[in-house]
Amino acid sequence: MSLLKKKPAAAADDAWLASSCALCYGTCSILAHRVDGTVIKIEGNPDSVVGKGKLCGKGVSGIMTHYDPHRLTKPLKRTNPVKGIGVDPGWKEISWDEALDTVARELKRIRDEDPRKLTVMRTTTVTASRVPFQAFSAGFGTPNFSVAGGGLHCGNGAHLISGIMHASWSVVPDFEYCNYAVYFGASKGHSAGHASCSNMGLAADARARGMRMVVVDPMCNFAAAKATEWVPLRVGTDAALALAMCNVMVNELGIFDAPYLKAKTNGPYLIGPDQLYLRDPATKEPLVWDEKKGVALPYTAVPAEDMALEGNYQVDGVPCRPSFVILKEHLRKFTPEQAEKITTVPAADIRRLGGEFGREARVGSTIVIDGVTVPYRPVAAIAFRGAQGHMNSVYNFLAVDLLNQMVGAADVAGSCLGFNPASHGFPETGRLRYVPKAGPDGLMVTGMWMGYHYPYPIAEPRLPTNLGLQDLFVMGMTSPFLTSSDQEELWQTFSVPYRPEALLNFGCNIMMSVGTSQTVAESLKKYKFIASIDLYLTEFSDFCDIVLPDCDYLQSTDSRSNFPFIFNLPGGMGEWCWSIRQPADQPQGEQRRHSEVLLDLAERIGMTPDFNAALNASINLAPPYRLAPDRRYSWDEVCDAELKCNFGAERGLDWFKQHGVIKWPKKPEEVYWRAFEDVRVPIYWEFLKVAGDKIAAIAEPRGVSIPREYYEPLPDFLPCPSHQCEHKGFDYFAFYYRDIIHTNSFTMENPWLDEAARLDPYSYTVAIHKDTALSRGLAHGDVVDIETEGGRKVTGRLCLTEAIHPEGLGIAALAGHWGDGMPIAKGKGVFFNELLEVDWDHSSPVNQNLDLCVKVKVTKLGAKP
Amino acid sequence: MVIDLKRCIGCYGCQLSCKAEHGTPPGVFFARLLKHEEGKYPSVRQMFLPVLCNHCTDAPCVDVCPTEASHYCEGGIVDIDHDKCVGCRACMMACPYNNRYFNAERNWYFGDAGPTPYELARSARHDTGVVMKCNFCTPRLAEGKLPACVANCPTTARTFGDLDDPNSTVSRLIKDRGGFTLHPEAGTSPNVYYLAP
Amino acid sequence: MIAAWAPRLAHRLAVLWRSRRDGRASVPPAQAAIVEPPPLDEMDADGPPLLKVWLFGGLAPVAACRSFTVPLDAPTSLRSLMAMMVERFGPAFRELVMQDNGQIYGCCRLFLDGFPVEVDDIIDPARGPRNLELIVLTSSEGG
Amino acid sequence: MSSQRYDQLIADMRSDYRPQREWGEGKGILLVVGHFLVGVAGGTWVMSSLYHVTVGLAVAFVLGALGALVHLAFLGKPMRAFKMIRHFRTSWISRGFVGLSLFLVGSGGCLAIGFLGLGGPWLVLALCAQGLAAVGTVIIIGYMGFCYTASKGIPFWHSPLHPALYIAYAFRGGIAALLVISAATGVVPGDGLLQLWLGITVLVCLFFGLELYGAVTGGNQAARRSVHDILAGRLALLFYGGTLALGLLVPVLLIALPSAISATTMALIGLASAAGDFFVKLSTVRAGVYLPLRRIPQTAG
Repeated sequence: MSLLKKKPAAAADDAWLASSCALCYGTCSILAHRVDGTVIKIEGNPDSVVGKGKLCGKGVSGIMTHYDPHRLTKPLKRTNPVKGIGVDPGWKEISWDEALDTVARELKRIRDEDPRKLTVMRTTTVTASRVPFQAFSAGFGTPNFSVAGGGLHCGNGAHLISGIMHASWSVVPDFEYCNYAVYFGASKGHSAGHASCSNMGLAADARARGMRMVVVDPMCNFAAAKATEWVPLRVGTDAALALAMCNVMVNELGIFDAPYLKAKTNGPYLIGPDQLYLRDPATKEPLVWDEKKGVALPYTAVPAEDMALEGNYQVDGVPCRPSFVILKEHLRKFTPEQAEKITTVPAADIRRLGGEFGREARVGSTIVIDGVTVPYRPVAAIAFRGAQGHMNSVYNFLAVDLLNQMVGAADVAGSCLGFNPASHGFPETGRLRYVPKAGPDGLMVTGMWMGYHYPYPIAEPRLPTNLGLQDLFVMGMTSPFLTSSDQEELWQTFSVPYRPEALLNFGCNIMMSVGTSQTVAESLKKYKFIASIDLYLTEFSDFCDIVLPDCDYLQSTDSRSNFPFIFNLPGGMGEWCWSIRQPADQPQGEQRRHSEVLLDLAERIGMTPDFNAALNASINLAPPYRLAPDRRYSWDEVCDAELKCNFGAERGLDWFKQHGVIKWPKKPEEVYWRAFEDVRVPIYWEFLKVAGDKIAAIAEPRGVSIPREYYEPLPDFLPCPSHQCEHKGFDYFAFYYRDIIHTNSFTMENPWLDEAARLDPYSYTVAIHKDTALSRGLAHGDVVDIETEGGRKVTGRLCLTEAIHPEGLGIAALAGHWGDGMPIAKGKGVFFNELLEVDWDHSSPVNQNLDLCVKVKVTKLGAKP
Repeated sequence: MVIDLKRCIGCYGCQLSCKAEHGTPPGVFFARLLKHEEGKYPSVRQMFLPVLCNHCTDAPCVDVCPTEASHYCEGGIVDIDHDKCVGCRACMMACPYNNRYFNAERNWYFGDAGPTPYELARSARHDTGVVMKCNFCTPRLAEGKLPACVANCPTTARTFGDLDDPNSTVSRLIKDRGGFTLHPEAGTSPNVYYLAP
Repeated sequence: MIAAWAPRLAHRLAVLWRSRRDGRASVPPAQAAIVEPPPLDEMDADGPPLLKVWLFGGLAPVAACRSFTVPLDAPTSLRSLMAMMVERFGPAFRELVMQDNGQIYGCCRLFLDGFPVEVDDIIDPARGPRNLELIVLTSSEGG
Repeated sequence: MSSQRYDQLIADMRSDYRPQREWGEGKGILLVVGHFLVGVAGGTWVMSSLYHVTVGLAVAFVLGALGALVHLAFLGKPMRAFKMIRHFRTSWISRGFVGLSLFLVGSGGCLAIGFLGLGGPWLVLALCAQGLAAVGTVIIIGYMGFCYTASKGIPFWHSPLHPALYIAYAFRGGIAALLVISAATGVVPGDGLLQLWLGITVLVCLFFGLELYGAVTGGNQAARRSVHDILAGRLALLFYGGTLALGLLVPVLLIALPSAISATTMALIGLASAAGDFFVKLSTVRAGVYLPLRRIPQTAG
């Protein structure tokens, strides 16, 4: 490729603009190079901590999504009233005024009748949409907010427990100091996810430094591919393995961190025969046994080292034991031999892994970092989407975190860290300060969260008025009941006083991201009016009445790309970093930014004061930057207000457009906050039992039985529906995983990524174990039918591999588009979610996470295509 | 160039940052990632192998080229002068690493939807009817930058430097970690070394 | 065991892992209970200072009014203020802000003259007339 | 590139053994035709000189010119063909280009002089034209094989037998041409032609068999895959139908006929043998499989 003969004359327009990516919710910092009005390159921003000047494959390919000719450019109106899968909506191009008036009229009618009849949905991929859409639904007055598949499939377990135990959205090893990391169904640093690009660098440095990585996963790709040891297990049995390892560590080897358990957990709290705390009659504070004084006192009145962790006691005639003792007894049940039967992981390996984790923890050691001595536990057990994507979502994840809690490897040097759970704020203004604090019963309340109801303290279950029933099932976040097949039956059972009528969507394609398309289609037909703001016409658009063309991330502005820090700012030592998004290109056709559309809609509905108040509250604007109730702001003005409020009057939007990012150093007391904050975390979930009783009190009289084994205070292994399927011929556990080259169902339309995925052996194929496939007469490249007991069926091309558990069937990403709106993506890959039932029986009774593994039958369709 | 297979996690960053830098047409990859497995279950390992032109010291592609279009530039970089190349594609057959691509006719990533502004801007310098290959991002080197694939690698698996200088980082890495090359038996003395995973 | 997690100081707040700290103040003191915002000027100064309560989002339609005023004769806690509102605006209002056990929902946010306040904080009338904003934010999130 | 060709490229790049499609498929077939014509032209010139068939010389020149044109049509940038002289030192294609030019100039000049019947000083010129033609012929017959041998990327071609094979093809092509010419002109140049043809055919079979055997036992996966493609893969039809049946069986049967060899049978033998040569060249070119970039474990699917 020869050199350009003549260097182009100094191009009039040749600018590098510091902004943020939006190909996945990692939102890494980018530099967009624009020459003569055309964006010709996207690179990482070396000044920024998020990505450190690098991008993954998706980040650099954003150009081809930006310039995709199939992007929507004009508002569209449906002319064909009949709605159905593949039914042509008969789109007619209309003006923005007509479109917004139609939407505003519909929403205003509903707001006057009952604002709760509006459901608002946003895609998790665009982090910039969180504040505007949450504020819009708060201002409108509806509690029915959902992130659809993005939340339902990969969040309810991980975020709930990361929030309660680590005060953060998810957990990651402290790559700088960790020596032994165990991954349960997670990829941190090897595929997609939070702060993925930064983690890639950190993880690689750690591996190069010699950190040993044990990856527990049914398939050996991404993290498992780079692991020092891959531990294949039967899908969905992570809890059994983790609990067995805990058992080996605590009971067989006697390794646990007593001082940590006494000071930082509810281990010493005394538990009565009714599995609840013994409480001080006056202050209602849980009692602990003071070994020095030989008497039971409230936990607040006993120095931690005097608290009893073992033994049986009597308090006013009531027999009781510290919760840690009950946990130890409970763990005895999980012998490695028993776990081997459930997980197929050999007992010897389980015993070895438990021992290694315990010994490597170096209980009791400390280390000096930046002149500050902090406890040093160079081990980390982390989990994410894979482990918690099951009925047993809560216990799978909690069991993994117990490994950390037993040896005190939680938010200390080298251990399992939350993503920046504590921040002492921006030095000059003191803003952005948040620290976990002690809540009821001394248990930790997270300092920062993504939604505005914190995971702990648990809300009081009540007869639900939310469509997602989250106010009854109080541990749930994103709910399946917005699109479940049995939603009407459940609403009637709990006499929910209204039905949804309007749906406002941003970017979600729930026809593909939730479950079987038939069920979702039925639920969508019930809506009277659906409006969607999106980049493309998706399979979901077939059910919309109005579709509005959105600007993409290279045409938009946003003031908080990587805040809250618990979401996608890299964890561990280093620097705090605040970056923004600024436009590098003009909108094409009549595309408008979703935030401006919402501001416009709010004005037309007449809820501008409410919207502004919600924005003030969501962004926590302080005077003098608070938005006045009656003024109609532009989104740039809101961004400017937030930036000035946080960083001082001279650092508004224009300053950030110039400088890109602002950074300030992290302190050890922030990163390793566990040693500096007086908070305890529950290794014994007493409140779960309390919540279970209350929920049952409401649900059971109405005929909905609550399986109480899910509401026990201690984690257990509870089989998924797929584990109980004995149907002959159904001998594979199908699961799906995140692909490094794709985000949800969105990036298949990017031709570069699609091309790379077509070259990848696994991306669009169905991974199946070589020997088991050959023994069934299945060959590499065969096109097969994959069928569930319920008759749901998808087809796909086989990839015979050694890198998967013999019973496993691995499908990548969220592919298998059938709509015409995304022609490059159409027909690529396998639509896994078609196999998933969406109903009460297939979602966790605790946090409503959908069960993502399903037993399937594989039958050959024809020879190689 | 040295590529550390222990660090590489197969994120396709090299393949795509290279494509973004040069606007190569569909099916043309100056840098590429190969994935394959080794071993039997359960002790199986996935190998990620990023490949690109090795800029061999005695390159067969330069020898077979009838018009001296394929030539050595200063620093040992092998490049093609598109004004000389007649498109006979002998070089494609001669390269044991098949890192050369023939640009038969102009085509775009969105097919008949036509070229995107990006493709128009970037592909102005690509001739049709000639062979294309990686030139270690010579324009970037001229600006003192690292090649696009090296600069963007999230796990810093790729290091670029002067192999002739014994104490450059690349030379030391090769010495310390036992760098190896692909198909050494082809006798082309390639200049891209790999470090064992 | 070098670093015992047990505290040295008797005081509950100091239940920290015993670790050598080199004079660096670990945690700035918690926010003072009583909030000290600047006084507002445009309210009339005669009679007891008035507290103007603004209701936003879903609260306004349920309470059938955007704002109302409350005389501030004695330091009143926000919790009692909320109880008064719930009892005044009825069950629909109660359903939005209060749990069955009387606790206020975490996502119900209060702002006194623009500064966030907790339910347990107390408003000091001496600071003159003030504005209180009330809004219920979105509770669920994911992804 | 049509989406169908693009899909094929993607499928190729994903397979362990990536076939080369540039030479031999689509416009690439022109290259094989070009090589075939130039080879036959060289062979015909040699045979015609030996058997003094002036018509053959003319036919050789025409075939050579046609071959050159077809070569140019194959190139991506035909207008720059003259630049192919530059790298004579190491590039076989460059040498081939020079040889073909010499051949065309030499044979063209010699034929022109002969045709115009010029005497005197022109005879000296004719002589040196003949010399040029001779040099050109030697080069164009010999260089072709080496082009393939120089391709380190395709192990199947990278064998020393290829040049010998192409030389044999050239002669076989030459004889075939003579057979056709003699059938057409009714002048039987000499009875030894068929025997010579048989001898060379045996030689070709021997070399080809050796090459296949070498490729299989050479331990190189790609070479073995190429042979597999020819004998039992995507090129089997081409090879068995075109090369063996048409190029070998038909002529041998015709020769074995009890009745005397008539002109038409001779022409048929010639044509069949030429077709056989073309198909064997096409199948070996299309069978080219790139050297895989990684050690493929033996148990590859």
